[in-house]
Amino acid sequence: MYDMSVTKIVEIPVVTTEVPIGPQHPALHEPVMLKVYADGEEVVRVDVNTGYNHRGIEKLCEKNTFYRDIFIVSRVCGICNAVHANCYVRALEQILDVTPNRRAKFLRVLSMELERIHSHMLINAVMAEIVGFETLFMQIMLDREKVMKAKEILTGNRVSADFMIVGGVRRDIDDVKKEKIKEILLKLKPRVEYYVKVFEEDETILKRLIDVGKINYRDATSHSFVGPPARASGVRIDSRASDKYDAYDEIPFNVVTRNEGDSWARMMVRWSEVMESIEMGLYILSNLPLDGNPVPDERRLPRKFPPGEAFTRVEAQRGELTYYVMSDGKSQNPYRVKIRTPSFNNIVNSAFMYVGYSLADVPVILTSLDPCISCMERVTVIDLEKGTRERIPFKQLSSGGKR
Amino acid sequence: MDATEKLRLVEGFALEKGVLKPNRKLFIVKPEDVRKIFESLVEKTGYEGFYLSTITGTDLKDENKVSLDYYIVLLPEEETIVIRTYLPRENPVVESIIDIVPGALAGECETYDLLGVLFRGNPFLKRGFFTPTELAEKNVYPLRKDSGV
Amino acid sequence: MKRPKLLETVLRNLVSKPATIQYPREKTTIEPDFRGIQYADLSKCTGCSLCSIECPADAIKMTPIPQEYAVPKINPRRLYPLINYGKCVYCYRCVKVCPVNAYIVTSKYDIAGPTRYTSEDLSLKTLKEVKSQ
Amino acid sequence: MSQKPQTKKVDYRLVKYSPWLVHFNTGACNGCDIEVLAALTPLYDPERFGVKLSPSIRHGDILVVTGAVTKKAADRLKRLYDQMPCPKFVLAVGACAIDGGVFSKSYSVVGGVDRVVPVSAYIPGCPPRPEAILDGVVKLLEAIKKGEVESYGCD
Repeated sequence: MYDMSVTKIVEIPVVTTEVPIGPQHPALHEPVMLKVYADGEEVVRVDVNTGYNHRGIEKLCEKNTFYRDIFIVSRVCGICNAVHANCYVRALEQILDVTPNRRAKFLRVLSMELERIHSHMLINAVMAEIVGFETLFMQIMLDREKVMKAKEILTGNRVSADFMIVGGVRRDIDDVKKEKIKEILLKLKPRVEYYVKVFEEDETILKRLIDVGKINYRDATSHSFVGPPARASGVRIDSRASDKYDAYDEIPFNVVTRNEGDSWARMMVRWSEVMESIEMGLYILSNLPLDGNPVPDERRLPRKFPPGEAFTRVEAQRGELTYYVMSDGKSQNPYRVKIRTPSFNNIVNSAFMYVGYSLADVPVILTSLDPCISCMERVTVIDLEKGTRERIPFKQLSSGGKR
Repeated sequence: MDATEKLRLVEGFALEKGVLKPNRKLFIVKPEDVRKIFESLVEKTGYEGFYLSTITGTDLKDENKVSLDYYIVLLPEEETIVIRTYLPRENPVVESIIDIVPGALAGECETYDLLGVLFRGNPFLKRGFFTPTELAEKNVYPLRKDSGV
Repeated sequence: MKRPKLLETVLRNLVSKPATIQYPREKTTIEPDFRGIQYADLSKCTGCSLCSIECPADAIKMTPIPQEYAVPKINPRRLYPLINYGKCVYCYRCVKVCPVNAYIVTSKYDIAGPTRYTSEDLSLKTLKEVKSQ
Repeated sequence: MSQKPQTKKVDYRLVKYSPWLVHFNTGACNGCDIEVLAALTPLYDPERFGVKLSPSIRHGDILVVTGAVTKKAADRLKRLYDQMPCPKFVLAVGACAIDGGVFSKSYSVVGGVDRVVPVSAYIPGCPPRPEAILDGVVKLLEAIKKGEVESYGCD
């Protein structure tokens, strides 16, 4: 047996076991590789190895025209494609000084909220699968198909919405479609209430999630956590409430926060947000303004972009998503597009969270952060390995800097 | 400490002020002041008072400069401010803030690998982890305008 | 904690019809305006190649129309957009930017197969074939 | 090669009744991944055809590849393909896996899957509907039954 005190030091004890998880792994549908170093069952260090999904999107955006980029940035991430497109399109609108009409703004919010519902349901289903509750996974996925149907009615495709365009949206909805979406949302509501009850009461879930992967307020802000992981730790950040972009200034909603800071709280924040989103969707459908055509003619969009820059934020499902777009006024292509996705902050900076929990908790903690590798990896390096050789950073990082 | 005080604190370092669309306050500072700003922010407001949203580097080839933007969100008001600094294009070096703000890890690593801005004091910087190996071996930074990729 | 009402659930599931769609035998209902494959109506197309320029995936190649087809006068260069459905991302940018609304949209999606599928047949069918000499 | 040449007919009969899928993401945007996942859920239920998601590449018969093949993932894909038992078939799902889609011009993307491994069937779409994925699987199974597709790299 080894000396137990060894684990207290940052340096990896010789007896640790290295357990690689991924990149091809049945539980993770995305190519990420976690190198977990365990001392017995206890995790002493985690390296997040990525790079399998880097597609060089920022450079690709510089090489394509402003309008072609709308469809390229939609494909940064399939799950949050509407918010990506919305954020980029709003940056272009800031540069061009174009404002869409109110109906277009409401429809944009509707498409983004539908996306939030399906994304949160997906990650909750995956969480159910990971804790070993396969039936719940199948149930949630079955109900999620309803949302996908609503998305299909609204945008014309189940996943890739391609719904945003400069100055409005790309297709309008009529009364028949409105009623159909409303019906779906009303059907969904009791199901979500049921799942909330399951997550609140089921012993399997409570035992696996409560007190696992705790982060406190201070760590959440110093490590730049955004979205549900931050809100579950009591940090009230929500760009929908602070930036009030699109129609969020007119649609009533609450920012959900919890104070527990563990994996369970993160999942519950997501469920509460699903409920909020359903309410918002119903509000939008019954209060849809009638101020003209929300669909601009794509043949008559401005061709010339003045020089300028814009920095837009949007509350994606996983947190704050930011775009920085710069136009030099000379060419048809943007000079610089910088994308910072929420998973980038949440996953890259998360390595400190796993330490001290058992090996079986690693997938739970990772899932509770809602990893979106394709988002994160358009431009990412994470390398904690080098640091440990120099014996500095891990503890230092986790303690929140020098103090 | 309310938002106006925090803003005044950052303003003390500013050479120039501006506005980035939509309504983000922009402060242009000297490269050596970036670290001081974060030090004083942490000292005055604590980690609870702000978070670093992102770091953006832009290669300004015509002006022979690299601009580096730090986007900070002040809490609890959630106001985004921008701290911008200009570095020489040949040898862009700036002090790392990773030991004060751990959340800078992601942004600094990314900016180094793609644009070649060196953050002095960051032990995690590494080439070729994320860019394809052959680019890293040729010492090409993909986001440079003359990288030719 | 209250015990879940198991019996009720079991009975309900016994009488309700199964959730599964018997897909290949029984077609699912899809929206009529689902973004399926699209192709150019060559009686309207002017061969301006705007769709090919705007396509984000570069899936559209302007291709000469074969000699045995009669081409309307509006298309002097005898070019038509050949869409590679393998590469197409179905964003309908081409449909929306076309100055003469030449695109025909469908909701067809089941085009999987061992080879790549293009719009060649569909587009050329919109033209009359002239008996070649 | 040291491997003994196998008779193809016997192999194909083994596969055609219950093929096991292995899903590999070579750099997709998640869009195709969630549709592959959705295709395996109760609403579509591919187990009716004996199709099952296999836990390991060593048990798989059909490799389902989603996403533009990045330079880093290309090596992994080749390695996974070599590890699969014979006979093996590859399904390319989505525009990115077939031809690179919108990413085909990027500096870190190789292009379609067929630049790295031979592909038996293509499923176009961005992302393809779950029905389209099932349709592709069923068409591939029929082609295997008729002996129209060949398993590469097994001689």
